[in-house]
Amino acid sequence: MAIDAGDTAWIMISAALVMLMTPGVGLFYGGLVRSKSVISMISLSILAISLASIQWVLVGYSLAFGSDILGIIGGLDFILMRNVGMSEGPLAGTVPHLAYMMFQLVFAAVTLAILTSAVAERIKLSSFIVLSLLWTTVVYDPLAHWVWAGGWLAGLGALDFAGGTVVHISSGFSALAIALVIGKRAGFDTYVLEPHNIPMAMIGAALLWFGWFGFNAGSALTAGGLAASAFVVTNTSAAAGAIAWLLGSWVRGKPSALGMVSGAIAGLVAITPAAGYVDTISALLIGAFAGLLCYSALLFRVGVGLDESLDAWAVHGVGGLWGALATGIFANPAVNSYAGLIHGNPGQFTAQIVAALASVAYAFVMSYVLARLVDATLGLRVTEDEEYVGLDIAVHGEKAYA
Amino acid sequence: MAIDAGDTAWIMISAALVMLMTPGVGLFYGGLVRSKSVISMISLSILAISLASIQWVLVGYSLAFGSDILGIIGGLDFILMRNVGMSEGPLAGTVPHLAYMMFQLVFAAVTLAILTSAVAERIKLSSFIVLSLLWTTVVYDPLAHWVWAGGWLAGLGALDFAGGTVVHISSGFSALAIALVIGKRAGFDTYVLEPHNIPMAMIGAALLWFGWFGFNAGSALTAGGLAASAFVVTNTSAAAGAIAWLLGSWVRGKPSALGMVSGAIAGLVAITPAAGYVDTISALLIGAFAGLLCYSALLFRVGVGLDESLDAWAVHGVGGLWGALATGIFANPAVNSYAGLIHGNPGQFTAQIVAALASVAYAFVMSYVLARLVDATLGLRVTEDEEYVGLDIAVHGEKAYA
Amino acid sequence: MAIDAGDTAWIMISAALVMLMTPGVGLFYGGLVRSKSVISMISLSILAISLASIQWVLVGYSLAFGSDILGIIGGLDFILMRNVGMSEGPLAGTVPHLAYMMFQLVFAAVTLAILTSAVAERIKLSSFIVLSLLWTTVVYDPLAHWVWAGGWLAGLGALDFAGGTVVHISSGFSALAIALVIGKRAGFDTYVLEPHNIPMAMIGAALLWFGWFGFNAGSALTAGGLAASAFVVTNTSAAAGAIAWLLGSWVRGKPSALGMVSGAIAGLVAITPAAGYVDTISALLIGAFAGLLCYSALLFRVGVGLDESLDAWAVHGVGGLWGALATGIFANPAVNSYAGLIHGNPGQFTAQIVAALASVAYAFVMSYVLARLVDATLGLRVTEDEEYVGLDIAVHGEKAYA
Amino acid sequence: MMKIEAIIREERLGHVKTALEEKGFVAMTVTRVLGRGEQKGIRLQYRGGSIEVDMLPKLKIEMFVRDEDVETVMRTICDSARTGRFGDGRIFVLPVVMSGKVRTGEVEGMMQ
Amino acid sequence: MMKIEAIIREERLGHVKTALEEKGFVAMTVTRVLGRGEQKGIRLQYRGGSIEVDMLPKLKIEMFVRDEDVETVMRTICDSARTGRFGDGRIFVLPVVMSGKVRTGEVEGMMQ
Amino acid sequence: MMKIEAIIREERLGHVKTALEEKGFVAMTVTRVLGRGEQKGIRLQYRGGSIEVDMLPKLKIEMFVRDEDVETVMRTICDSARTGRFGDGRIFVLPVVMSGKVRTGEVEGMMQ
Ligand SMILES: Nc1ncnc2c1ncn2[C@@H]1O[C@H](COP(=O)(O)OP(=O)(O)O)[C@@H](O)[C@H]1O
Ligand SMILES: Nc1ncnc2c1ncn2[C@@H]1O[C@H](COP(=O)(O)OP(=O)(O)O)[C@@H](O)[C@H]1O
Ligand SMILES: Nc1ncnc2c1ncn2[C@@H]1O[C@H](COP(=O)(O)OP(=O)(O)O)[C@@H](O)[C@H]1O
Repeated sequence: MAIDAGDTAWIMISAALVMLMTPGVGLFYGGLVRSKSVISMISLSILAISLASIQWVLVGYSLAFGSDILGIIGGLDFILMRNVGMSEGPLAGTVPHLAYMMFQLVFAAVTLAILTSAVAERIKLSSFIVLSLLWTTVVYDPLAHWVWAGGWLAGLGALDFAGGTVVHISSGFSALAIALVIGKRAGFDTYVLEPHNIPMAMIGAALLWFGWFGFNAGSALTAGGLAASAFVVTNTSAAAGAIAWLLGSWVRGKPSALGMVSGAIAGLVAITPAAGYVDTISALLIGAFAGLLCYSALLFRVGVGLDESLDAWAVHGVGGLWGALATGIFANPAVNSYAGLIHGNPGQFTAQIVAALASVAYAFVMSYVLARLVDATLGLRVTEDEEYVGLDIAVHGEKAYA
Repeated sequence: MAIDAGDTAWIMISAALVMLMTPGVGLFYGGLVRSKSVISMISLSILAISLASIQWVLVGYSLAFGSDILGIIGGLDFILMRNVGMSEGPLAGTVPHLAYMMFQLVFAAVTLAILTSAVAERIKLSSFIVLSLLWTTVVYDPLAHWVWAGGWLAGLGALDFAGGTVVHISSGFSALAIALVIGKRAGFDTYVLEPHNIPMAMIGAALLWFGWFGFNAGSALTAGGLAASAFVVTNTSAAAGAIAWLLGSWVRGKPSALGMVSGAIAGLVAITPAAGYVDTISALLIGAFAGLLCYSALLFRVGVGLDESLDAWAVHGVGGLWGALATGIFANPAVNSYAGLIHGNPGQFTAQIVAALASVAYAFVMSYVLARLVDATLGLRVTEDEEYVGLDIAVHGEKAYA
Repeated sequence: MAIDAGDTAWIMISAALVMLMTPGVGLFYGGLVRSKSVISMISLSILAISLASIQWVLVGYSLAFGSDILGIIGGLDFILMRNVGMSEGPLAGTVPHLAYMMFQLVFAAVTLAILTSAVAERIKLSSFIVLSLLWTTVVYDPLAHWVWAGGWLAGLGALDFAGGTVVHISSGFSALAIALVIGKRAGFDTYVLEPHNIPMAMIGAALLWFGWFGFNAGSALTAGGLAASAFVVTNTSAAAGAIAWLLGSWVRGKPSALGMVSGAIAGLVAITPAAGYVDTISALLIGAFAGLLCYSALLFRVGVGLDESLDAWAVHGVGGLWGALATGIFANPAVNSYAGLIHGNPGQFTAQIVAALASVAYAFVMSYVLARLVDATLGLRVTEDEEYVGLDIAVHGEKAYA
Repeated sequence: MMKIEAIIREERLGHVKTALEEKGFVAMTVTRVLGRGEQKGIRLQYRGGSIEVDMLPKLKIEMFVRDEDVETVMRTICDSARTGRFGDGRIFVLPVVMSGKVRTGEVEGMMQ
Repeated sequence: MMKIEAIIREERLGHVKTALEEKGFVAMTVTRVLGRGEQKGIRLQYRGGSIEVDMLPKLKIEMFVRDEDVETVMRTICDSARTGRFGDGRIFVLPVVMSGKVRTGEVEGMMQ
Repeated sequence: MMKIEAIIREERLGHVKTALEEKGFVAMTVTRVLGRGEQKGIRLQYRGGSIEVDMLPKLKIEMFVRDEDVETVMRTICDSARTGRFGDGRIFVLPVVMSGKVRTGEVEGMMQ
C-alpha cells in the first residue's frame, strides 16, 4: 500500500487531538483539587507528556511495537527511532511510519496523565518522574505490545480498538494500586477536600470529549467508513454516559454537573475498546451503563474511604473493564467482521474476559510493586508541612492565583 | 462517487471542531453570568449536546434528512440509524453517510446550546430537558429539512450555506420568544448583573472562532477550493465584525473587549449562510456591518429592558437575519454559480427574504408555544429563593469556586 | 499538479490550529499579568488576529507573496485577493491558493500577538492599532518575502521551515526594541509584579503546543512523510525543552511549573525553522538546549532590569535565533536533502548565520524606529493613573472578575 | 471617632453608596464575606428532602466616622440596604481610640 | 454586646460551626484572610536551602454576641478549632457600642 | 491590648512587612478589600468625558498589639506604606478587651 494524504492528514490531526487530551486531563484534575495544588496537578500532566514523549522515541515505541519477542515484548528494531521513517510502517499501510509512531506516543502520554489521579496533592516531584519512567516502560509498553503488536493477548483474539485495556484498565487499576501505597491525603477523613474550580474541570472534560474523536476514530488508522462509525459511537456513548450519571445523581439527591461530565468521560472510556466494532444503538447502552456503573464505583470508593483522589479507578478502570467486556457482548459483524455474545459468539466474550483480567492483574500488581519500590527508596510523599502548605508553593514555589 | 479519504478526514475534523463550539458557547455564556450560576450555565451546554446527540441518532436525523415528505419533514428511513452506514450518503457523495450524519449532529447540538442564553440563571433543569427535546424535534429538525434536505425553502431556491437560518435565526428568535415567556431575572431592573469572568467568556469566544472553521468550511463537504474559500471569508468576516463592534463601542464611550469578541461572533454568524457564495471583500463588508448591527440590536434589547440574557437574539438572531439577506445581496457567481442582487439577480434576494422571514416566524411562534406549554405544565422557572441562592447550589448542589 | 483533498484538509486544519495559537498567546500572556490588565492582554491578541486578518487580505499577502521585486518585496498581484482563487497557487501545488493564503495569514497574526509581550499593561489601544498595522506591513511582510517567497535570504540558501526567522526572531527582537522605547511598567523596580493566574498561562501554553503541530507539520504543505517527520520533531523538541527548563530551574532553586511550560514553548520555537530538516534525536538536543538557553536569556533579561514583560525576546527571539543556527548545524540530508554542519556542510551554517543576523537587525531596527515614531506622534503609553488603575478598567471600562 | 461595620446584601451596595454619597459620606472600605444570621440562611426544598444553604455571600462595609455622624450613617445604610426579607444584614458600631493618615502621617486621638 | 474575632485554620470551619450551633450560636460572618503568627508561618527545607511560607490562608470568624455569651463562645471556638499545632489561631474580643438590624431598622445600644 | 487596622496600597505590603519585622512585629492578618477615600478614587479622562474609578483594591492589615507598641506600629506602617500620593490609606486603633490563643486555650484580659 502507498501513503495516502487523506489518511495521513487524519492520523496527524488525530494525534494532535489526543495530545490535547493530556492538558485536558490536567485541567479536569486541576479543577478538582484545592487551589493550593492546582499548578502541581496540571504540571503532572504536562510532565507526563514530556516524559512519555522522550521515553517513547528513545525506547518505548520499540518495546511496544518492535518485532514480537515471544508474545511478551517488542524488540529493539525501532530504538532511537531507527527504521521509523517517512514511508509506511508495518501496522498502518497508508500512513508514514513516523505518523503512526506519533499517534501511539500521545496514547502513552495521556495514559500516564490519567494515572496522576492517585497521587494528587501529595507526591514528591522527583519520585513522580522516576515512577513515571518506570511505569510507562514496565507497565504500558508491554501491555501495548500484548494487545496491539502481535503479543499474546492479540493471539487470543481479544479485541481492543482504541485502548480499553492498554489505556484505561491499565491506568485505572494502576491508580488504585498506587493510591494504596501512597496513602490518603491529610484531612481526607476529617474534612471535605472541595474541588476549587469546577468550571476548570468542565473545560478539561470538554477537551477530553473533543480529543477523544482522535483517540477512537483515529484508531481506524484510515479516514473512511470505519473511522466515521467509531466517531459516531464515541459521541453517542459520551452523551449517554453524561445523561445516565446525571440522572443517577439526581435520584440520589441533586443532578450533579460534575457527575454529568464524569459520566461523559465514563461513556468515552467504555466505548474506547468497542469503538470499531459496535453499532450506534449498542453504544447508547454501553455509555448509559458505563455512567451508572462508574458512578456506583465512585460511591463505593468513597464509601470504603479510599483516597484514589480523582477517580481514575472508578472512571477509567471500571469503565475500561466494562468496555472490554461490552466489546465481547455487542461486537457486531455488520460493523467490522467480529461478532460478540449477542451475535452468537461467546468465544469473543471469553477472550475479552481473559484480556481484561490479565490487564487488571498485570497493571495492579506491577504498579503496586513499582510504587512500593519508589516509596522505599526515594519516598513517594512530600512532608506533612509541605502537603499542608500545598504542592504549588512547597514544590514549585509558585502560587496559582495572585 | 466513491468515498474520498481527504474529504472524509475533513468532514470528521470539521465535526470535531463544531462539537467544540458547544462547550465554547458554555464558556462564553458561563463567563457572562454571575459566579453563582456558572456551573449551571456551562451544564446547559453540555446537556444540550448530550440530549441532541441522543435525539439525533434516534429520530432527529431522520426527521431532518430522511426522504422528503411534502417539503415539510423527513421520513423515517433513517430512524435509529437504519440505513445510515459506512458508505456514501445521499447528500454527500464522497464521505461516509455516518460522517455526514455526525457533522449534522453537532449543528443541532450547538443550536440548542445557543438557545440557553434566554433562560440563563433561572430555568428548572427538568423543564430545560423537556423543552430542549421538544424544541430540537419540533423546531430544529423541520427547519433543517426545509433548507438542506429538499424541503420547501430549498425548493424556493433559498441559499443557506452553513446554517444562517437553520442555526442562527432559529436559535436567536427562539431565544427571544422563550425569554418573553420565562421573564426577567430577579434584580434585572434594579441592579447590574455583572459578568463574573470575562476571560472565561473570551476563551469561549476564541473556541467559537476556531470551531467555526469546521462549521463553515466543513459545510463544503469536500476538502477543496470551495472549503478554502469558505474558510477565508469566515475568518475575514470575524475579524471585520470584531473591529467594527470595538470601534462602535469606542465611539459611544470605551472600546469594549467583550464587544470585540461579540463582534467577532456577529461576523461569524453573518457569514455563515453566505460562506460558500461570497468573495473576501464582500465578507469584509458583511462582517463589519454585522458587528455594528448586532451591537445596535443589543443596545436596543437593553434599552427596552428585555432580559434575553446573553444576547442570542441580538447576535445570532439579528446577525443570522442579516447574513441570510447578505447572501442574497453579495452572492458572487465567480465563487459558486449563484448570483445575488449586486450581480444582477434580485430573485435570489427575494428568495432569501422569504426564507429568512419564514424561519423567523416559524422559530418565534413555535418556541413561544412550546415555552408556554412547558411553563403551564412543569413550570419553567426555579423558585425565587433558588434563583437568589444561584442555580449552582440550588439546582446542582455544587459551588463553582472554593 | 492538481488539488489533493488530503493535502487541502491538512493545510486547512493546520490553519485552524495555528489560528488557535493566537488566543493561546493571549491566555499565556493574560495569566502572567496582574488581574487588573488581563482583559487588555487577551484583547491585544484578539486584536492582533483581527487586524492581521484584514491587513493580510487587503495588502499583506501580496507584499509578502506577490511576484518578487528585486528580492525585497512582493508585487501587487494579489492585492485585495485578486488572483487568489480556488485553484492551486504558485507556492503549494496541491492545495487551493486561498488555503495557502489563509495558512500564511494565521502566521502573520500570531507573530503580531507574540509581540504584545513588550507592551503589556501599559500601551494605549489606539497606538497599538497603529503600531500593529505599521509593523506587520513594514517588518513582517518583507521578512516573509525574503525567506519564503523568493527574496534575497531564500536566494542565499537560508532555510526556515516554519518561521524561525520570520515569526520568532522577528517578534522576539522587535519586542526587545519596543520594550526599550515604551519603558518599564510602574513599580517594576520596586515591587514584584506577580502573575495573577498561572493555570490560565498553562492553558495558553497547552494550546500553543497543540497549535504548533499545525504550524510546523502544516508547513510541509502536504500530508505525507515530511509532515509526519516535522510533527514528531516538534513534539520531541517541546518535551525536551520542558524538561530542560524544569531541571534548570530546579538546580537554581525549585522546579518551576511556569518554567516547564516556558521550556516547552522554547523547544517549539527552536524547532520551528528546523522542523522539516532534522531527525528526532537532533530535535531532542535542539529542544533541550533551547530550554536552557532561553531560561538563561530570561535570567539575563531580569538581571539587567529590562521589562520586556512576558519574555517574547528571551523565548521567541533567542529561541528562534538558536533554531535558525541549529538548522544549519543539524540539517540531515536523510530527512530533506539539505545537509548541515554535522553532515559536512558548513555553507548551510553560514547561510543560517547571515539570515538570522539579517532578521535580528532588520526587526530590531525597524521596530525601534516604528515605536519611536508612534511614541512621538500618538504616545505609546497610557497615563500613570490609567496604568495604576489597570488597563481593563482604564482602557476597556471592564473588570475581569466580578 | 467610631467604626461602623455593616453587613449587607451584595446587590444593595450600589444603593447604599448612592445614599451615603448624597449625605456626603464617601470614604469606605468593602470586603466580601460569607455570613449567616439567626435564620441559618435559606432552606431549599427538593424531592421531599431539603437542604440548607447557609453562609451566603454578603458584603461588609467598614466606615470610620466622627461620633456625631454615627446615627446618620447607620440610618442611611439601614434604609438603603433594606429589602424587607430575611438576610438584609446588621450594623454594628465600635469605638475607635486613634486614627492616622498614611499619606500625611497625621495622627489624631488619645495616646496611650 | 461584644464582637468576637477569631482567626482559625480553614479546614476547622466545619467543626467550629457545628460546635457553636450545638450551643445555640448560629449567626456569624466569615472572611478569607492571609495571616502569620509569631512563628512567621512554616519553614520548608529544600536542597540544603529553605524557604519560609508566611501568610498562610486562614479564616476570620466575626460574631457579635451578648456580653454574657462571650466566654462560652470563646471557649467553644477555642476547643473546636484546636489541632494543637502551630498556626491554630487567635481570638480577640472588642467592645461594641451600638447595633442595628437592617430588615427592621431597630437599633440598640447607647447613643453618643 | 489594642487592634490596629491599616488600609494600605496592595503594592506596599512587602515594604510594610519588612519594616515591621525589623521592629520585631511579625504577627498579622491581611485581607483584600476594596476602598475609596474622600477623593472618591481616581478620575480618568477619555474623549472629552471622564469616569471615576472608585473602589480600588487595597489591603487591610490587622494587628493585635500591646498598648505600649501601638505608636511604634502605627508609625512604622505609616512610614513604610507611604508613597505621598492620594490613596495611601488610613490607620485606626480599636480597643480590645480580651484575647485568647487557640492552640493553648490561654485567655487574657478582663472578664465580663
Ligand atoms: N450576630 C452576628 N454576628 C456576626 N454576623 C452577623 C450576626 N448577625 C448577622 N450577621 C451577618 O449579617 C448577615 C445577615 O444577617 P441577618 O439579616 O440576620 O440574616 P438572616 O436573615 O439570614 O438571619 C449574616 O449573613 C451575617 O453575615
Ligand atoms: N497579633 C496578631 N495580630 C493579628 N493577627 C494575628 C496575631 N497573632 C495571630 N494572628 C493571626 O492568627 C493566625 C494564627 O496565629 P498563630 O496561631 O499564632 O499562628 P502561628 O502558630 O503561625 O504563630 C495568624 O496566621 C494570623 O492570621
Ligand atoms: N473613613 C474611612 N472609612 C473607611 N475606610 C476608609 C476611610 N477613609 C479611607 N478609607 C480606606 O482607605 C483607603 C485609602 O484612603 P485615602 O488614602 O483617604 O484614599 P484617597 O486618597 O483615595 O482618599 C480607601 O480606599 C479606603 O479603603
